This record gives sequence, structure tokens and C-alpha cells, in this order.
Amino acid sequence: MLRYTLKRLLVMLITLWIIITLTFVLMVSIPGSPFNSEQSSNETVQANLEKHYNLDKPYVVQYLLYIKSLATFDFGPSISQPNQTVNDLLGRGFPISFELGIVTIIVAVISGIILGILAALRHNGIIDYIAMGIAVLGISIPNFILATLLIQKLAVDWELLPVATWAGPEYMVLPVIALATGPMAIIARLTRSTMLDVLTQDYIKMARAKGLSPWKIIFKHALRNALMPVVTIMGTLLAGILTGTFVIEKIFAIPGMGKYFVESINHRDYPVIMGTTVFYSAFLIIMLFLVDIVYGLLDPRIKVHQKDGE
Amino acid sequence: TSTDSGEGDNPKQTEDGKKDKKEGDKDDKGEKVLRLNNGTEPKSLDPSIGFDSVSWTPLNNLMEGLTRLDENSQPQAATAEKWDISEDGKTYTFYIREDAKWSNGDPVVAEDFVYAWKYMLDPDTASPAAFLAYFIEGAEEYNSGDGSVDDVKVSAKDEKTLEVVLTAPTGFFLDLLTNPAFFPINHKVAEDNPKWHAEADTFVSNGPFAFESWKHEEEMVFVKNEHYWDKDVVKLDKVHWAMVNDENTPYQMFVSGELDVTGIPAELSDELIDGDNVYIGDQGGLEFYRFNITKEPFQNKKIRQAFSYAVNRDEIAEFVVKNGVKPAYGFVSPGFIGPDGKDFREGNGDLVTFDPDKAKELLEEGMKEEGYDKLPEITLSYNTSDTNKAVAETVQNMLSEHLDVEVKLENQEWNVFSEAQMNLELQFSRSSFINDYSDPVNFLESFVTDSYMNRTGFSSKEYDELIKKGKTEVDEEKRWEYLQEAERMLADEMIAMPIRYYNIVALEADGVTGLLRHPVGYLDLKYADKN
Amino acid sequence: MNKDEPILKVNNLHVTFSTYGGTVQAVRGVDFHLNKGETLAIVGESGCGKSVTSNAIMRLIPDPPGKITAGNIYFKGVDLTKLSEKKMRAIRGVDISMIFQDPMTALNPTLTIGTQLTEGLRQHQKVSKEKAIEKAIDIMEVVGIPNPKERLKQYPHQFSGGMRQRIVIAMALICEPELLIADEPTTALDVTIQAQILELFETIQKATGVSIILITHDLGVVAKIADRIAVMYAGKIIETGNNRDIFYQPQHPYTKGLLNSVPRLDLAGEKLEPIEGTPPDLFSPPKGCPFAARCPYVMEVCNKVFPVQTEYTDSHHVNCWLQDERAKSLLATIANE
Amino acid sequence: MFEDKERKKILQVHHVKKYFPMDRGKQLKAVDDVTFHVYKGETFGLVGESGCGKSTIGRTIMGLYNKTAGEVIFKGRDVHALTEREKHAFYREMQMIFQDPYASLNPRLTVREIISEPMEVHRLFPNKRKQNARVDELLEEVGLNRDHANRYPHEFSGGQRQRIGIARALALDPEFIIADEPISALDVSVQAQVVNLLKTLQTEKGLTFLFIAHDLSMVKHISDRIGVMYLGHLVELTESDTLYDDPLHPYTKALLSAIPIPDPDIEEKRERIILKGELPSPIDPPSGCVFRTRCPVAMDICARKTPTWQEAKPDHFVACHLYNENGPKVNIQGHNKVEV
Amino acid sequence: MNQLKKQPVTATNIPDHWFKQVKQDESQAEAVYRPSLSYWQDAWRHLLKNKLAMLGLVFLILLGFMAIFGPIFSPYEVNQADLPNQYQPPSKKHWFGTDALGRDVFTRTWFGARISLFVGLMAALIDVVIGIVYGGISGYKGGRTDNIMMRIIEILYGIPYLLVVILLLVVLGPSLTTIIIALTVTGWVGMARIVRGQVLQIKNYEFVMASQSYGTKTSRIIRKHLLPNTMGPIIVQMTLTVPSAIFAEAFLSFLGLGIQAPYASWGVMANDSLGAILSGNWWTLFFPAFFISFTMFAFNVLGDGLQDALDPKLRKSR
Ligand SMILES: Nc1ncnc2c1ncn2[C@@H]1O[C@H](COP(=O)(O)OP(=O)(O)OP(=O)(O)O)[C@@H](O)[C@H]1O
Ligand SMILES: Nc1ncnc2c1ncn2[C@@H]1O[C@H](COP(=O)(O)OP(=O)(O)OP(=O)(O)O)[C@@H](O)[C@H]1O
Ligand SMILES: [Mg+2]
Ligand SMILES: [Mg+2]
Repeated sequence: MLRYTLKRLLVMLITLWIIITLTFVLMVSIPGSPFNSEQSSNETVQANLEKHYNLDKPYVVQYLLYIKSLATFDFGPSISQPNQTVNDLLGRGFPISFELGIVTIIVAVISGIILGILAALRHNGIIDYIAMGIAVLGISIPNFILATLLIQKLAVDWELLPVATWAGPEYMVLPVIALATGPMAIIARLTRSTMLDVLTQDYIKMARAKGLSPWKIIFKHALRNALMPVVTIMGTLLAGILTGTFVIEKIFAIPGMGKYFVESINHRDYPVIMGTTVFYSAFLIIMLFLVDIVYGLLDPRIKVHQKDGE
Repeated sequence: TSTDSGEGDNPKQTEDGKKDKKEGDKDDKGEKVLRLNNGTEPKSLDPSIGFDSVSWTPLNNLMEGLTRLDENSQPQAATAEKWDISEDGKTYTFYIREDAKWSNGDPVVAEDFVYAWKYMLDPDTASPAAFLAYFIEGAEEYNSGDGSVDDVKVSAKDEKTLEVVLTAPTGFFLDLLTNPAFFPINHKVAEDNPKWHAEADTFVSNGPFAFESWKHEEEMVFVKNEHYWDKDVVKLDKVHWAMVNDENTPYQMFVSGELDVTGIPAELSDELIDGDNVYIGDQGGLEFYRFNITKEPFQNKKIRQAFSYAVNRDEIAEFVVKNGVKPAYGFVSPGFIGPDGKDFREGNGDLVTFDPDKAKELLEEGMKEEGYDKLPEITLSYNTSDTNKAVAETVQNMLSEHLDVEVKLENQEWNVFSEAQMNLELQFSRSSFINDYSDPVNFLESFVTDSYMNRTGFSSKEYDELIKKGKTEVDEEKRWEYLQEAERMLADEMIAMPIRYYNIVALEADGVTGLLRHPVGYLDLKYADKN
Repeated sequence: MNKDEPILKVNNLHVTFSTYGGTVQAVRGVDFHLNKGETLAIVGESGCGKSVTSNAIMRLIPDPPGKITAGNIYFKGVDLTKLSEKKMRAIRGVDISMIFQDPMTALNPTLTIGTQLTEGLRQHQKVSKEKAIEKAIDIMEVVGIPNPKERLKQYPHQFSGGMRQRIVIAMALICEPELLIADEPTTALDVTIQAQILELFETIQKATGVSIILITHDLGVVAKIADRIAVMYAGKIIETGNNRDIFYQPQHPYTKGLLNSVPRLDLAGEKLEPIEGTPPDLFSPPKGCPFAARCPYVMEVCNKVFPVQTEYTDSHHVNCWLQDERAKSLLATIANE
Repeated sequence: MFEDKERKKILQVHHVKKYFPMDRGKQLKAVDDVTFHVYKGETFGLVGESGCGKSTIGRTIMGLYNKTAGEVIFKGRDVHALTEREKHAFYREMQMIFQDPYASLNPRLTVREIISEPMEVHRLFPNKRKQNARVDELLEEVGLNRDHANRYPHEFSGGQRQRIGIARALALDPEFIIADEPISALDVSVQAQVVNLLKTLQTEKGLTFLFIAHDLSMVKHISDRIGVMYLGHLVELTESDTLYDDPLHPYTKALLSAIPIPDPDIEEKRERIILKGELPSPIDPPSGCVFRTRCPVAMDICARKTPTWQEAKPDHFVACHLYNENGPKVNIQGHNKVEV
Repeated sequence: MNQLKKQPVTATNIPDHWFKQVKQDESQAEAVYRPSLSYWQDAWRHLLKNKLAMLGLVFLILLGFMAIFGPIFSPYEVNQADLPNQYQPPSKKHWFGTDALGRDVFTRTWFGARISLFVGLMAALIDVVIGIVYGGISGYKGGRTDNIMMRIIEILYGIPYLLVVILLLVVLGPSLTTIIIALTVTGWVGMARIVRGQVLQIKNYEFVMASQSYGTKTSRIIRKHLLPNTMGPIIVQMTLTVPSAIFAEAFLSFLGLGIQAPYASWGVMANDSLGAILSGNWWTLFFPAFFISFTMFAFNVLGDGLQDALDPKLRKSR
């Protein structure tokens, strides 16, 4: 196990390194620099700025400098927010995005699963159609439209909830709904199809033959098995929610890190681009790894280290 | 000189405010709390580094320079009680108020200014605003690494006296000093803690407000500064700054009472713009389209002119951009008062008009001159934004309707766009300009040969000469004339086609009064009140 | 008919499934009974409706698409087809238990053996967890699983096929049912393991007196363990009788064919005589005898009318027109062959 | 069957091992040192419990698995040393029928496509017409009719499907067919159909069969010689009648006794050797003799020494310490007691 | 054998001559009684029976029809602006109202349908092709190859998409092709993972080994044996790809990659009209959004139907 973990860790590091390198190449090959956004119409000023951020050095040197700073977990200063280091930005934004992401995932998973179960239990019945109708809507309405709509109705017109900002639990309700709807829909569809499959399994029949109540059968016997595919997509889903929150964070004025993924690139804020990329990729790779582990926990048949080779 | 990036229309100077309903109950026990929206986290509250409105708007209320703009947007004595100007107009001597104090109780001294400005000019500081101080002798050399800090002609004559020597007489220098880049820095604090400006606890201010708390990316809270020399006129107890960077949300927060001031989403303009609680004011800035005269067919002046005549700017302002913006019939936006007391704009009158017949005529002539049967393909590029797109679509439609010219549209990501524009790769492209300081020359100097802002391929010795004179002429009236002539020349050559001016629009909640806004300058809450 | 009231009596049971392709008439009028303490084997080809019959007794036909369209199932005098789902649930696992065909799939891979063993007990008898575990350990010893205490904490995949099947049996027995339905309990197992399991069945029946319905297509197993045998073909029971009746005096050509097609280890070199052809399609079962298409002695009547039941002996009943008076001559020629 | 020692060995399997790598460097010894040969024209049966390595041997012989050690000699050439081209030719001489008639036919191909695929791969026919004619011929050979060619597997019963599988194996006209449990998934009444078909084909075409099954009664019925496997090892090998009349290995005896006989009277009198315990894991098999953990007559030596594969009687091979030259005679008697 | 029968039961109403042995037709005994349909016919029959799927199909055909002919029915040009006439609610003159520049929303909606449907379908198709090839190889080869190919996918996930998009913009310039490239450059990843999972599972089926046993080449095995059996999940994934491609197109157009103003796809139209929620000019947002949902719905039910129809009835008949 230890050897396996170490091996896996090494592969992760190599993957990460390739991502960083490719990102660096992409970054410097697109037009624009952090400073040509008119601010420094003056060449001297421009030169000063470039020198300050080592951008006057050859790319190779910049790359090596960057790798070096990475090794010390110091992503350097942000260019567009000079008082802050990338560590500051991520350190502040990540917990918020993570909180939002986790709550969203929980809501999406729970509601998606319930919807999926209902649909599966009433296969081809009216409830099935309604649940899948909701799922179709959920997938086809983008979250920014939903968010604006929710604010207008729930917060402005009916005054049930605050409009925006991040000042307490009630501020989380609307963004979570807006973010969770899409994943919920996908999870609902997934749960439905696996549930339909699981419900025909012999062990479900066995459970019924024991005279267990339908609820016990669903939650104890069926659900766990039906969850496997949901877990599979969880890693990328969570990672996706972390980056995909940009629009929602913007609309709800949530101080998360979603915006850095977009703004760092818009501003050509090189250190932040690299920082977010490293952070996100590492997170994603770790999530995928965790998913494997959770997979093993959910299904005792699967041992983590057997998943690949087979 | 600065054009806005990406954000397009709603330049950040349209400040918003906010009111937190929940906290309101608690604070409203007689406390006057104004809730505003700063849009985003300030880039930096270091006066030398900030250099954008999200930084300088809060800074303008925390700090104060030697001068401050009054309700007529004229510089008035602030930290400086009074000043002398030498006869050649190059040496300024400022006398700092005795009662000017920092929020930690330290007196504001001349050394604080010297420190701040030299710090700004230090090449290692890499201040993006440093060029603003190039009017000071020795500044440019020092900043570019050619000179020494000792040659920068800023000095503290004594504790409260500051002397500045300029390279040339500069009519708008006092105006320039209202810019946050010229704010003082408490040198004792700064030497002790170079990061003093990064957090609320370490921040020392000398303006109407002091920094109470700063939750990064979330909220800033200012309180009335008890050490401010003019604290009696400050009526607000607190200012909350939210950071909501969206078009619709701030308005929705305003409606639900979470903000006191906000902008108007374009789509609601028709509905709201005529309301009593709407403030509309000029803003020094222009949206315009550049012709690249190195690319066909815009090497031809008549064709350029034809394009300009074919655009109905009234309709663009009224139906497309909305929000009470004014169509631009000249380059320099209204709001710059000349020595005769007249607005620069009024003085020079309308330089471009909408005249489809004349446009057609000119186009034909132009085409004949160039020997075109058909115009080469024309692509209009703009940087991505909803309003930019709508304007471009409209212009496209107008050119098609009035000139029978089919123009292709192309939008690009901001950085890609601006780099292409700078490299003269774009044929016909959108631009915008927001004044950095309050003088017509600020815009006009963009088109001198070699200017970073030129981006059209235009080069005229005559024009360069006019601008040079427009900058250094001591006689204000003459200076004004040079500038007006330059503007007329720009219109005649038609190397850029004005579309519309910028403005500031704000919705203010009932009872909110006394917010000062300037065509060039930053929101001032010194006199603001809320009942 | 036996004097003491049978524990289970199935009358004219019909089960259908509606599918895209049409309606499958999986069970088409099955009658049989089961006496207390006896073992009834239901044999027949794959797809003839054995499992559907047993599921119908448990009322475990998935509905939709399945439905019991006619017939009664009397368990100790109560008609199970009329019971509410809730009452039925109280019977399942307590009075009637079931063992499923495939031990690999009948156990939930994600739950421990202990959980799966005890949950039925806890549901029905509301015993404490400790009690339930005690009982589970006992029953695991009965079915012959060593170290039951540790084994309870393990997952199905940690057991071999034979052990899993024993666990499934233990699960069926834990509430001490009166009727045990075993649907091909050894089909998935190897002969040496099968031998162990069959032994186990006999032991348990001796100990508890449980009545067993054993569903299988392995005639060897039947010969060893069954008291009575019902031969099923295409949704109908075509011959029933005591163990020896069926093996030594099979009357139905299908039963004979079945016996002939099995290679005998003890009889060397004998040629196998397979039943040619395949069973009919249950989407549109033939009007007459379903075996007619494959029957070497088919008569015109066979294609038209389903044979009435003939009582060959007291205990031995056949549905075949060859038993009819009018087919005597034919029957005689067959006997001479 | 009655030809003499001069019979030609068409296939020789010499000390073949097939280990599957597992995690943590462990190995699953699916086939461990197996030696036997098959004569031309005979049917060689291979029996054993599920998971004992029968399919693995079959697949290793076919070259579908790479061997771990040993040699597979088919008609004098080592199968695993063939070049790509030789291999292609080899497939035409040896074919395989698969265990599961449901899983071994692609549900989305027509019967014609299934049967003609090997011919297409080997480019046997210049045009489609000839190929189709051959498909029709094959279908009739295995007792289906040509109308069936355009249907899909799911429209057939298990027996019919297995015939399709057989037709596919015959498509390349092989001399040698490995039948990997071709009947175990079928109903008894259908099993006989398929077995009879295979027998007929054998006599008609002079085929050689390696017939794999776990049902000893069926294997005995069809085979000339039988090998009994246990946990990757061959434990006994002899003529099929001899095996039944005079089994030597305790496992063979247990196996024979465990097979239920469809005859109540015999069943009633019959005594069984019930093996205790379960099949050990091939990942770490018992030391010495792999059967010793379940063997009713296990001795000390069984745990220490692996029994050698030897000809205990003429043409009767066994791997058991009871029959080792220096093995203790006493135990043979002890062993005889448990006999059926 | 000849024990006495007790009272033979006789069905008296049956004519005696029926009790004669008859010859049974041998071939009939072998006949398969199930209606004989080819695989695709069978699938098609199932699809036809699925009312919802048919509804979806009809909707899609209708959408396609309107995309082609819708703009022709309208008296307005797609880009014909009429500024003073902006934001007219739906009326007889403008069925779907007018937008911010006074253009006819009805005309623009159908024009947008062309782009959105094209982009959605193309993206889905290309995703499928690349995903199948990549996932198929990765899953089939397994082991080290699979491992490396999966790491490459992780890398693709990790690289900031926006950077790639901007690079594409710079290198290729705006066009429909660019947008399709941008949509598919990473879009296939999900599909590849799904195909891989399926192939990993299916490659262990015996029919694959059977095919190997006579020397079939890998490419043929993937093509003939593995892929046809992975259709179900592929179809589901495809139905999800279509709407997400439609929205992604809007985002990319916003960045300047795709279709250029004044032409607009549904996604762009919806994007541009977000303010309608505040202002009450609902029609500008509603129509494009509605048709996106509508398309999504149609694809979904059709996809579900297809999946059902293509599912091998393997298990059922067993
Ligand atoms: N859920 C179902 N939907 C449709 N048809 C079904 C269903 N369950 C069973 N059938 C059909 O009912 C018939 C009888 O099936 P059953 O499972 O009882 O056969 P069996 O005798 O148990 O066969 P086996 O020996 O293979 O288990 C078959 O034709 C089968 O196709
Ligand atoms: N590809 C493989 N990878 C790993 N282990 C394998 C593989 N194929 C077979 N095995 C293992 O090798 C052993 C022998 O398997 P094999 O399939 O040869 O058994 P068998 O005798 O054919 O059994 P059955 O009668 O069930 O078909 C088993 O333990 C099996 O799990
Ligand atoms: Mg069954
Ligand atoms: Mg096998």
C-alpha cells in the first residue's frame, strides 16, 4: 500500500509538472502582458514594472525561477493586486470556494439522488417523468440565468433572502441553489439509471424475500451500490464547481477564488495564473485519487490499487 | 491617459453604495452609515501603486493631498493651507496646515510629501502612476534610472513647507495634485512598516475618514477621522464599501435596501433615468473608433470622413448606450473650463456631424481618388463587452444603411485586442479614453507621433507642435487656443471617429446628499450626508 | 391426496409479463401441493417458469411488468395472492424463506455478512443487536462456516462460492421458516461443494422439519434429495409423482427424454438421446401440448388440445394424451421399442 | 481409441506454467507445471473444479495467454515461438469453442457476420458470394438452417447459439479444436444435442478435441482419455473407463463420488466422500501437495513434498504420494477404505 | 412398466382420429418463434414504440425545419435594426417581440437555431469520434498505455481552458471552425473516459477473446466488437454534450472566438438578454432560453429512447 501510494504520488507530481510547464508555455505565447492594459502608457514605467516582476528576463529563466518558487510553496506576488501574494489570494479564497463547493455538492448529491431514486422507483410513471423533466431543465438552464432569476424573485420581489455578499449562512442559499441545479440534474439522471439496474439485482430480491421494508431496501441495499457512478464523477464535479463558480461568485459577490481562474488570465497576471493552475490541478488530481479511495470504501470488492491495471 | 479595459461602459468611477438592512437596525441608532459599492477589492491602497478607480476612490476619502476638488471641480486648499507660485510658473511652495494630522495623531509634515513622491518615482517601486509626476524636474530621469533621487526637485523647506520645481510651467498642476498619486505618506509609519497600507489596523490616513476594518475581497469599513483638520464638516459616521462586481446585482441590492447608491443597468435606463433620485454628471472621457491610416481604405481622408458623417450619434446615445450619455460631436469631453470661464467643448463647437448625403458624396470622391470600384473589405474590431457589441452592431448597421458599406465585426479578448491595436494590426477599431487629469491636453496628446496611445499611424509635425505648445504655454488663453486648434485638426483629418462621451450615473437612496463627483477625479464623501 | 392438510397448495397459477415484444405467459396454470416436512423438486428446462412460480409464491414478481393473473396460493390455508403487501412482508423471511440461484449475486457486495444475516431477524422479531448476532453465529455454525464470529465482519467477496451459498442458506434459515424455497441452490457450485450443500439440506430438514421446494434442472440432485417431483414444461406442470415414480416409470415423453439425455457415470458408453428442438416461445405458447413440437409420438390431438391430467397412480399424475384410452395402441408400441 | 502406441502426438504440453501477476508482487498460479499430450484424432477431456485452471490451459495452448514457463508443441512446433505469419497459419489449424454461448457471441452482429469473421480475417474467399455459401454450408453442418444466417444471437436458444459458436470454430477448417466447457451453460436436454454434434463432426472430419468441462459424467461420455485437474495441477490422467473403474488419486475418487446419479435407488445406497473445506486460493496454494488440505488421507509428507507426476500404472498417470515408488503401502489400504 | 392405470380420464369431445401419430416437421421443431427481425429493425421498432422518443424526434425535425425555413417566413432581415422600435413585446408584427436594437426576435431565434444546432451537433459528433478512438484504445490496450493516456487526460483537465481558448483565437482567428475546435479540444475528455470504462468492461467478454482466437486485428476488434456494445452510455453523454456545447459556444463567442455579431446563436442571445429578468423585457431572454431547453429535452428523450432500443436484449432472453 505504501509503495503504491508513493508511486502514485510520484506520478501525480510528474503530471503536475507537465501541467505547469504546458501552462507556462501557453501563458507566454499568448499576446498581452500584465502591464499593457493602458496603465503605464510610459515606457519607463513599463520597464520598471517588468523589472520588478522579473518579466524582463528570458522565458527560461522565468520558468526556472517559477519552478524554484513552487518548490518552496511560494507562488510569489500577484501582479494585479501587488499587496497580496498568490498564497494570500488562494488562502483566503479557497476556504470560501471550498465551503460553497462542498455545500453545493452535498445539496446536489442529496437532491439528485432523491430525485433519481423517485424516478427509478416509479420507472416510466408520472413521477419519473416529472423528475426527469426537472433534470432536463436543470441541465439546460445555465446557472447565471438561474442566479439572476433567483435573486430577482426570492430576494428582491419576495424579500425572503439577502441579494448578495457573503455575510452569513442565509447568504449561501441562493448561490448554492444556482450552482447545485446542474450537477443535481446530472446526478439525478445517473442515479436513476444505476438504480434501475441495481433494483433488478438478486440481492435486492433477496432483501425483499427477507421481508425488509421498502425504505430499508432502498437506503441500505440499493443506494450504496447505486452511488458508485455518482462517486466516479464526484472528483471532476467538485473540481468543476471550484472553477466554475466564477460567474456565480461574481453575481453574488462571493469572495471565493473562482474569479482568479478567469481574471488572472484576463489580466495576464502570470503568478496568479500559475498559482491557480497548480493549485487547481493538484486539487483535481488529489480529488481523483480520493474518489478512488472512497470507491474502495463504498465497495469493499474494489481495492484502490487494483483499479488501474485490470 | 487611460482607456478602460474590458469593463467597457460603466467605468468604475460610477461608484455605488450600499446599505445593509440587517446591520442597519443596529447602526442606525443615530449613526449615519453610508453603504457603497466599490466594485472590487482595491488593487492597492498604497497611493503610488493603486492607480485605478477602485483603489483611488476609497483612498480619496481616507487621505488628502495638498489640494482637493470643490463642488465645481476646482482645486482648493486642503492639506496645504496656501501656496506660492514663482513667476516663471515653475516653482511651487506649499504651506501645510498646522492642524493637519494623521489618524494616529502625528502631524502631517512636508517630509511626508517628499517621501511619498520620491517613493513613487523610485524605479524599484515600479509605480504605474509615476509618469504623472514627470512634470517635476528630475522626476523622469530618476524614474527611468538615469538620474538620482537627489535631483528630484521636491524638498521640505521646513517641517510644514514644501517646495516643488517643475520642468515647465504646467497650468493644471494644482489640479494634478488632487490625484491620489500625490497624496502624502506618513514616512515614520512607512519606514517602520512598508506594508502599512495593506491592512486596516496599520493604515494611517489624513483625510476625512479613517480605516476601521478591511475584510479583503468582501468589505471595507471607514469611520469618521477624528484627527482630520476639517472634521466638523464630515457628517457621516461610517462608510461601508461592498465589493460587488456585477452589472445587475448592485441594482438588486439597492432595490432591496442593501446599498444606498448604485449605477443603473442599461436595460433599466429607460425606466429609471428620469427619476428624482438619479444623479447624472459629466465624466472626462470619450468612446471613439480609430481608423488605421496605414491600412486600406483608410489612408484616404475622405473615406474616413464619409464614415464619420454616416454615423448617427444621437441614436447610439439614446437607444443603445442609454443612461443619459451624450453623443460626441468633438473629441474633448465637456467639463473642462477654460480661462474665459467657458467650457472647452462649447468653445470649439461641434466638429463632426451626422450627414448621410455628405457621407455618400465623400465616399464616392474618396473612392475615385483611390481608384476603387469597391471598397476593400473592412473589419471593425472591438474588445469584448455587451455595450461595445451593441454599439458596433449599430455602427455597422448605419454604415450599411447610409453608405452601403458592409463592415465585418470582430470582437477580441482585451489583451489580444489592445496588443493588436497597438501594433496597428486592426483596420477599424473601437477605443475609449478616460482622463487621468483634468485638462484637454490629456486626450489630445494621445495623437502625437510616437505616442503610445496613437495607434492610428497618424503623424503630423504640425499637430505635435500644437500639443507641445498646448502643454507648456504659460498664457492660459493662448494655450487653450492651441489645443482647440489641435482638436479641429484631429476632426478634419478624421483619424478617429468620436462616438459618445462618458458620464457618471448614480441612483441615490432617499436622504443621501452631498456626494461630490467630478468629471476627472474621484468620489468625495467629505460632505456627504444621510438622513 | 394426503390426509393431513398440505402446508402449501397452488391452484391454477397464471403469471404473465408484459414486455415490448408482447406478453410472456411465463406460468400458465400450475397446480401442486406440498406436504409438511417433505421436499418437492420442480424440474424442467431453463425458462420453463420454475423461478417465476417460486417468486409468485413469495409474491416477488416484479410488477410491472409481471402480474399474477389468476390462481390461488394457499399457505397454511391463507391465500397469499389476496394478502396486502404489508402482511406479505410479515410472512416473507419468517414463514417462507427463499434461497436464490446464484450465491455470487444474491449477497449485497457492500454490506457485511453479519448485517445481511441479522437484518431479517431484527426486522421481524425486534431482537437486540447482540441477540441477533448470537443467533447469526449459531446459524453459521449450523451451516458449517468456521470462525463465525470473525467471519460476520467480512464482506461477501471474501468468501468462496460454496461458503457464500451456505451464507445464503443461513440467511434463509435464521428466522426458522416453515417453508423453504430453494431456487437452484447448487447450480452455480462445483460437484464437491454441491455434495456438501445437499448434505446440509438433509441435515437441516431432519433437525427442523422444514418443508422444502427445490427448484433445479439437475436430475441427479433430484434423485438424491426429493420426496416428490414435479416436472415443468413451458409454464405448465406436465407430470408429478414420487421420486421413484418419475425416475423408474416416467410417463411423459418429455420426462423420458430428459432422463435419456443425461449421461450416466455408472453406465458406460451408452449413447445419449437428446430431445431435439427447443421449447416453445412463451410469447405465443401453442394451444395444445407445448411439447408436441419435440415429441416423437405426437398425435394430431397434441397440437390442438392441452392434455387433461391422468392419474397414473395415486401419487403419479401425467398430462399426456398418450395416457388416453384412444392412444393405447400407440402407447403399447412405444413400450415395446 | 484402440490404435496402438504408434498414435501420433499432435499436441504436447510440457511443464507449462501460467502465473498471473497480482498486486504487491504476488502471483496467481493458475496453471502450475502441467504436462500431457494429445493424440491425433482422439478426444482428450480435462476436468476439475471451477477456477482450477482449465480455461487458462486452453487459452495458453491457443496462444491467447503468454505462458510463464514450459512448452506447447503443436505438430512439432512451439506455439509460443511462432512468428506473426506462422501464427496466422496456426489459427487455421487450431480453433476454440467458448464456454458461454451467451457471452461469446457479439449481440450486435448477425450470425452471418459472426461466422464469416474468421474467414474474412484470413481472407479465405475471394468474394462475398463464396463466403456466404460457405456460411450456409457450415450452418447446415451444425444443424441450423441457412435462414438463420441473418438473425441475431439473441433470437436463438442456448443450444442453437452454441452451434453458432461451433460453426465459427469450424469456419477455418481446423484439425484441432479446444472446446472450453462448450456445454456447461446449457440445459441438460440441450447438452446432449451439442455433445452428439461434436461427436459426429469428429468422426466425419477426423478432428482432435481438447474437451474441457467440470462435469465429469459428460467428459467421461465423450472422451478417450481424461486429465483431472486440481488447483492448477494435473493430478491424474488416464483412459476414461480406467479413470472411473480404478481412480487412484483421492481427489478423483471424491469427485466421482460427489457426482449425483439420476437414480434414486443408487443414490440412496451410495456413500459419498464429502470433502471438507473449500478450494484454497491459487495465490498462495498449500505447500507440498496442493490437495492435502482437503484430502481425507493426507500424510505428513504431503505438506513437505510436492508429489511427482508419474506413470503409476501403464498409461495411468497420477501425482500423489500414495503412489510414489517409496510411498508407504499402509496408506493405500487406508485409502481403499474410503472408496465408494 | 405396465402397471394398471386407474380410470383413464378421457376427453370425450375429442374426435378419435386425432389420436394417430403424425409426422412432426423437423425444421419447425428448430424454428425460432420470435418474430424475426434484424438487430436494427428491432431497435427501430422499439424506438417507434417509445412515444416520448418519437416526440423528441418530431421536435428535432421541427426545429431543424424552422432553422432552415424560419427566417424565410419572416418579413424581417436577421440584422435589420430599428432603434426607435427597440424592446417591443410580442405582437402580430413581431411574434417574438424585438430586441435591444429593435431587431425581430423571431427571425433571430431561427437564425440562431442554425448556429446553435450546428455547433451542438458538430461538437457532440466530434467529441464522440475523438472520445471513442481515444477511450477505445486506452481501455482496450489497458495497462501502461491506459495509465499514460489517462494521465494525459488529467493534464488536459489541469491546463487552464481560457488560455487555450485565447491561444486558439490568436492563432486561428474567429470562425465557426475555431469555435468547434475550441469546444472539442477538451470536450472529448468526458466521452473518452466513458468509452474507456465501457471498453474495460466489455473487453473481458468472451466474444472479444473469441475474435482474438482467430487472429483478428486490434482495430477490427475495437471497431466491430467493442464500440457497438458501448452505444448506450455514449448516447447519454452525447445528449448532455449538445446543450453544454450550445452554452459554451455563447461563452466562446463572447471571447471573440466564434460567430461574430451581429449574427447570434441562442446562447449568445440568452447571454445578452440577462437584464430582461430585471427589466421585464422577458421575450428577449425567454425565446432563446426556451428553445435551448426544448432542444435539450428533445435530445434527451430521443437519447433515452435510443439507449433503450439499442440495448442488447441479451439479458432478457437469457
Ligand atoms: N421480469 C421478466 N420480464 C419478462 N419476462 C420474464 C421476466 N421474468 C421471467 N420472464 C420470463 O418468464 C419465463 C420463465 O422464466 P423463469 O425464470 O421462471 O424460468 P426458469 O424455469 O427459472 O429458468 P432457469 O432454469 O433458467 O432459471 C421465461 O420465458 C422468462 O423469459
Ligand atoms: N486474465 C486473468 N487474470 C488474472 N487471473 C486469472 C485470469 N484468468 C484466470 N485467472 C485466474 O486463474 C485461475 C484459473 O482460472 P480458469 O479460468 O483457468 O479456471 P477454470 O478452470 O476454467 O474455471 P471455470 O470452470 O470456472 O471456467 C482462477 O483463479 C482465475 O481467477
Ligand atoms: Mg430460474
Ligand atoms: Mg473456464
